[in-house]
Amino acid sequence: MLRTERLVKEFRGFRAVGGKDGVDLAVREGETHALVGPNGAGKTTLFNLLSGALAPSSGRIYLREREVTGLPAHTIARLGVARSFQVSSVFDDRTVRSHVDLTLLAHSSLRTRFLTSVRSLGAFAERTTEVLELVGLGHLGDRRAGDLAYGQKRALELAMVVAADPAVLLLDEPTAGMGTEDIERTIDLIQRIKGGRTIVLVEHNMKVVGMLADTVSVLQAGELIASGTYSDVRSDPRVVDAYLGAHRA
Amino acid sequence: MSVVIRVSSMPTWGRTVLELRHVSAGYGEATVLHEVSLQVGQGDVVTLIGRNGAGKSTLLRSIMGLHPISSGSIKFLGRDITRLRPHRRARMGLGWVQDDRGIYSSLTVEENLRLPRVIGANAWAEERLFGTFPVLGQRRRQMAGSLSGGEQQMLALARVLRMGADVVLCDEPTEGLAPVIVDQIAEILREVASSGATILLVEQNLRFATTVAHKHFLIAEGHIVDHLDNSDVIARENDLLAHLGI
Amino acid sequence: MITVRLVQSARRNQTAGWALLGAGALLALMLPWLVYPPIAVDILAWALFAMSIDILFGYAGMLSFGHAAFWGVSAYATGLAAIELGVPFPLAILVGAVSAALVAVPIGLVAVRTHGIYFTMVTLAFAQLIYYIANRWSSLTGGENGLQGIPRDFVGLEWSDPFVYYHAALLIVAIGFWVAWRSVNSPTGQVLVALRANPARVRALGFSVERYRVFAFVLSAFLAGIAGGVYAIGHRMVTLQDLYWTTSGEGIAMAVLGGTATLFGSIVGAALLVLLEDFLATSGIEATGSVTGAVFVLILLFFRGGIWGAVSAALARLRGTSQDDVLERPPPTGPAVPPSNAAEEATTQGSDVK
Amino acid sequence: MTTFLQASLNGLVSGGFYALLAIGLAVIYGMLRVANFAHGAVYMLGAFGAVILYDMFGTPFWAALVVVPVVIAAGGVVVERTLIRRLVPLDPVYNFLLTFGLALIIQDLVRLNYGVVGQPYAKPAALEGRINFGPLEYPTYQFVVLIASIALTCGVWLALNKTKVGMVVRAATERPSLTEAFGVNVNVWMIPVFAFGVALAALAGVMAAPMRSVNSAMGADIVIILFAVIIIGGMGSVLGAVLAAYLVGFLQELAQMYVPAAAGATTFILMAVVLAVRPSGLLGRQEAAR
Amino acid sequence: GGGPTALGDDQAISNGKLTLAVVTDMSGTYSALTGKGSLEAVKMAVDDYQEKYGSDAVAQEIEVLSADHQNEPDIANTKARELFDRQGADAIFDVPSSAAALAVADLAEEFQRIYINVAAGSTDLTGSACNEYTYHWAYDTEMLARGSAATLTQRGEKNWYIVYPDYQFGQDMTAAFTTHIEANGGKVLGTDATPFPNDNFAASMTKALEIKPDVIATMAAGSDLTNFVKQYNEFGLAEAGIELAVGAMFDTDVESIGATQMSGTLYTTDWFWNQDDEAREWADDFKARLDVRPTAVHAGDYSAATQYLEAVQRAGTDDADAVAEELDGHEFEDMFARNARVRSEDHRMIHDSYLTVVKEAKDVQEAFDYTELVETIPADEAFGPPSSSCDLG
Ligand SMILES: Nc1ncnc2c1ncn2[C@@H]1O[C@H](COP(=O)(O)OP(=O)(O)OP(=O)(O)O)[C@@H](O)[C@H]1O
Ligand SMILES: Nc1ncnc2c1ncn2[C@@H]1O[C@H](COP(=O)(O)OP(=O)(O)OP(=O)(O)O)[C@@H](O)[C@H]1O
Ligand SMILES: [Mg+2]
Ligand SMILES: [Mg+2]
Repeated sequence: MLRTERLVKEFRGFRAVGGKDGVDLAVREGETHALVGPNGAGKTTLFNLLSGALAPSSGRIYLREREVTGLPAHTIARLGVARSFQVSSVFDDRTVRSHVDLTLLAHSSLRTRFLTSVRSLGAFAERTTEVLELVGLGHLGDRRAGDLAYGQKRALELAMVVAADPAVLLLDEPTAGMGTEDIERTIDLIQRIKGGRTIVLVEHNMKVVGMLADTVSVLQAGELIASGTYSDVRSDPRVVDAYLGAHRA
Repeated sequence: MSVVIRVSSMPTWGRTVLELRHVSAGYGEATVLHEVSLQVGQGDVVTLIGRNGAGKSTLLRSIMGLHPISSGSIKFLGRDITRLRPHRRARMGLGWVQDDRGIYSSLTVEENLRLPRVIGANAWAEERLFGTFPVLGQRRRQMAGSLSGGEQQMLALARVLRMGADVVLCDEPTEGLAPVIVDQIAEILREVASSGATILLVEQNLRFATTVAHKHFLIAEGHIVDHLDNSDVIARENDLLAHLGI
Repeated sequence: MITVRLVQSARRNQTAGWALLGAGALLALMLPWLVYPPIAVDILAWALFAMSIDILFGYAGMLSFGHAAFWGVSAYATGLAAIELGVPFPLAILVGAVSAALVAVPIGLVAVRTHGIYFTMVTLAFAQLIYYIANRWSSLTGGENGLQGIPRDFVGLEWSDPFVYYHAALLIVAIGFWVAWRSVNSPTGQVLVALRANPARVRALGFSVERYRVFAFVLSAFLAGIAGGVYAIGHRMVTLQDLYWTTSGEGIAMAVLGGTATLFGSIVGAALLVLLEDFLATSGIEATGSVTGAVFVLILLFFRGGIWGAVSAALARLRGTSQDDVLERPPPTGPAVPPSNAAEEATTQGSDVK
Repeated sequence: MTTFLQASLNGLVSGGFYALLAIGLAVIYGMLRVANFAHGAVYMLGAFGAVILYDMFGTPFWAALVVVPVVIAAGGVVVERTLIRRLVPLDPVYNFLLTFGLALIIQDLVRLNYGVVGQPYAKPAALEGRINFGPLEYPTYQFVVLIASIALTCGVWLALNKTKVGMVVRAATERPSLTEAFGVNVNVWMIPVFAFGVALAALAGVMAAPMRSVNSAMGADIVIILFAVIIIGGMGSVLGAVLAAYLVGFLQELAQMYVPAAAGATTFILMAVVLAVRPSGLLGRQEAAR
Repeated sequence: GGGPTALGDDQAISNGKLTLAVVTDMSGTYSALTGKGSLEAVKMAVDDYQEKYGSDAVAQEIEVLSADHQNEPDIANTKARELFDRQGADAIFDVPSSAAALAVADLAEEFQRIYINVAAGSTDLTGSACNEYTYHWAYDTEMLARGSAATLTQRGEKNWYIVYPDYQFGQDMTAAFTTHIEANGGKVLGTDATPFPNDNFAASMTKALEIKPDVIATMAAGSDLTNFVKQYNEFGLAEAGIELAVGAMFDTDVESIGATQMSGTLYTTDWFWNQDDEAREWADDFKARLDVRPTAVHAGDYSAATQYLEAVQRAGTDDADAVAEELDGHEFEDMFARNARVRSEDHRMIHDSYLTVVKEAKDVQEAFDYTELVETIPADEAFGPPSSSCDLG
């Protein structure tokens, strides 16, 4: 589904992603693929490459065997790759509904209409309601996004990702900063929205990884050092050493 | 929230260094902290536990003088600091780690570290910081805004260590950190406490909280509703999760 | 309960809106009886010009200090079309506006790569460049003397009477107002507002941020062009003054005075400043700069929403309702520090950004 | 060849003068995020300060050099505390507009009192005449201005890079409350920096008085060039501003020498080219471009 | 022209009063040269007219209006229109800057009222843009060039170097200078266009020192001129034997640079306040009213208004066609204009002009006492012949 070949990203000579030979990552269609690794391993950078926010220094990226290397972020988004942000990134002054409307707009021919009334966005009403129900924000559609609680903002973040009806979801630390209860709700939510989609997930919370991931890849210093099922990876000594810490193994 | 336990006077563990009396604060019309009173003794490691939006960060900001309180008083080292400007409080020995990390993106890593004033004798030297967080050493000339999320978190903690504050207010220092680093942070906090400093920690991760702290305040909707020690927390974990959603 | 109130207030707002529009239209038709007709024409042209600046600044967050270029280019193109080709004036104005839009394309392509105060200064630089070119190319532009005696022909009617011309101008400018209002309240307009708050987010949703910015820029230039054309025909002359940066400053002043991100505030701002300038010209008060400057300072310090913003806030407070009509608009103050994702935007904007 | 050398020297002198004016602007923007459109008006006030002091008290040039910047900087601080400060949390374009309004007022008040006609101001006798450099000869005064400008530029650069000032003020601008929480009294650092930026503009004004026409509009157009300069240099960067100032001065002089028709436009062409290639200017830090 | 008609005063004068309007720059660049002084000069002309004719005056009630165009041509346009259209102005005077003047000339034709330009220097007003109702009263670029370029070349200054601001006025002046220099056997060794405004002329100075002409002429005005002169002295052009000629200069310019720096500078003017007793007397009156010395433009406004009022008096009406008929071909002599005649072909008022030099600082007796006559250029030679592009018959 999503595949990289010898992918490298350098910042002024510092190789944030790539290690020795570049990263070869393969994400199968329909799986949930967790990306873990120490801080600064290059996970977010890899996300930025996959979503087109950054251009790779070398290497290639394929989406459904079509090469998307170097395409701009908005094109990749329209090809069906949606990402969430590590820090919630909502528009404080807009209603919850309009966030979803905006996402739907990006994928509709209305997006270039400038002499059409905003009311034309009403066409999305049904779908918007559906998406909000799905993430559990159905009753908050008219709330100002800035007034939402932290967990609700994360849910809205997910709503924007889901609304695009993407083939691939890139989720960057969806549970960061959440309490246990919110974490469980979010796991539940991700499971609900999944429905056959491919998900790439960055997480530091191993419980979340354990519950969601079909495959886990471990990145260290920009290099892919292990890949496999959760339990395989968990017991890999290199992973224990570099990431988990001895007593958690 | 089922029960609200009103606490008028809190127990202390050791000589009181920080004391809040009936502190209320809010944003605009909304009151977020309701008559919060608490005391923290020297060398204590204390956590504030509560769900998102309970008012934990607001409380720390109020102690630091960055958020105006509408009533109540705050005493630090026996002196009333309620009206003191934040920089004066800092110079008296209060340190603060901001919840969103508060990285200066227009400064390099090194400049970020050099900015805080060195206050106490326990201040960490630069070499010691780089020894503890080697990744920061490697990135010392990089603009701090381009650090990874976790690296920024380390930098935020490192900065406050450099001050050598007597009381460290630490707002979610483990958010977004790899498990191995979380362990390391716990280690560091214990080390800081053992050198005589006091730590007031906001934390959502109960496990982490119990490994570093001895005492815990439960905060809900702006009220301090209970205070527990480690054994209470472990015993009541499920109960806490159910009631407080932590 | 709450929904009912919202619906009621929406309906009330709508009626209020229509009433306001009706009153405005009536006032517009009566204007040449109330003020000297050429002044009324000036108000129209400046109002559309200020509005074109407000679309960019108030909604898309891009403050152009180079809009004099579009006003001026269109004025010259309009004048030349009327003088040299003898085309009727509505067509000449269209020629002018299209020229302005064409000039805006390359400028926009470079300028949208920058943000904030950089954008402001880049647009200024290009406008100054065009000013120098116009000054040098005096065979075309008449240099310092400008173009004089622009004809005002159309279907053999007597348009030389400013009173008559006002109504033609009103029609043209009203179309401009409508385009401005429509595009701000269109899907595209929504994208622009969102983009101002958080470009990285909007890009990740699948919108081409640069393309929207350029589009907004060119559209705004087109509207500024209509305004410049109407003005040129109204005065029957064009001078270098029209291309000078002070013209941009005046347009911004009007937009800010009326209230940014209010669109119709621009009309109020333009009317007030044109009348003020007209008054000062014969009042014997020489402190024109101080008066304009003080207006700026006071508005920015005390009524950042401008006159329109202050009045509508007061009305809303009176009615005691309705955040719904304020909601979809950007706050008049603009985002303080760009919000949470700005850091991400900054890193993804690194030297290797495409 | 001599002509070219002479033109280069002209370029250097002109660049030095731009640098003198631009660093104040760059310091104020780079550290405090205030895009001060009134910088040109302050420059003009500096020149008028020298003229007025001479007319009223017969104050000599050398004394004016010290007194005028101090007095004007004090005024600048008052304006900063009462007006500019309130808009600092907003997008910098708001302060840009505010200072635009202030510039209009300042210029207008000076014009109302002194008219549009230039004010005479004599050069100090010691700096009359010309210096000989082999094949070249240069007006002493202009040369001294160049030296002063280089010295000041170096001084500012050292002050910002060898002390904590630059760092602390940038930090305080980015996150004022956090910086206080680190024990830094933000105002103690920020006020002097603003004052210093203002003083530099006033100083440039005093230095300009003997060699330029002193009139109320003298700062109106130059401020546009100065903004172009600091944008070419990259708005956060003081070093960039200085480099760009010399670059602009140099190119203008060469253009005036060899392609006079383009002289007026050189700065803006340069700016368009630089920004097309590097949207944040020559040495601009990326986040400054936001 | 026909003599006074037998009509009564109330019918002879439209709306019962004569309205003179001064459209000028009260706050912009030209405000010292024109501005309040222009308005005052016109008022003085009205006072003198009323004093002179008393109850015999055709216009018993005279009103003087003014508008400040802030040096913006479009304001000038609107204000002039309003004055003609709504405020019944019979004649407009002054109007600095050629763009504004040309706009007002257009309006004069549209409304068929009189416009007498004093402050703008463009020859287009009596050339391609001339019309029956527009007059050009004082200096123009051709006059300035003839006075300085022709006279100086004849006096032996053969080699010239010209620095001009790169806009219409500068270009026109340079063209006119070049024509007259070459016509008199001189040579223009080089010209140098500079931006406008400009405060740095180092490159021009460098080039001049390289070329070593007899005269360096600058077409800069206002503060640019100040900068130019300061740098001319700094770079030592005077010591290198290069004389300075200025295209257009007024006493206000000398005042702003200081006589020391300016002395020896040559320029052409059509009036200076201490040229003779009559001028001085008027200048004293003027000073009593405004506390400054008048510029040549102020004197020109006085003359224009006076001659306009005289024409009304002769015509017995304020009807523009009748007044124009009285003005056309009229020969006169007044405080401002000597050996003067209004050419009917192009409405250029021709009169003597003067090549002058700035006095040595030690000879300066009082403020604004800067000018010394070098040579008088007779009216017939002072201005160019009527332009072929203008034929008012
Ligand atoms: N623009 C940049 N310039 C220089 N170095 C950078 C830049 N962006 C990222 N880096 C570096 O690249 C490395 C990888 O960063 P990245 O954000 O991808 O880490 P991460 O795996 O997401 O870590 P975390 O779990 O802490 O979020 C880090 O060491 C970071 O400092
Ligand atoms: N700037 C603000 N303006 C208005 N309300 C605010 C603001 N900041 C916080 N609040 C509100 O105050 C309450 C307490 O917020 P606070 O940040 O102190 O909670 P917290 O306990 O730290 O939560 P978290 O665990 O999510 O960090 C919340 O309901 C929040 O919505
Ligand atoms: Mg990351
Ligand atoms: Mg918090």
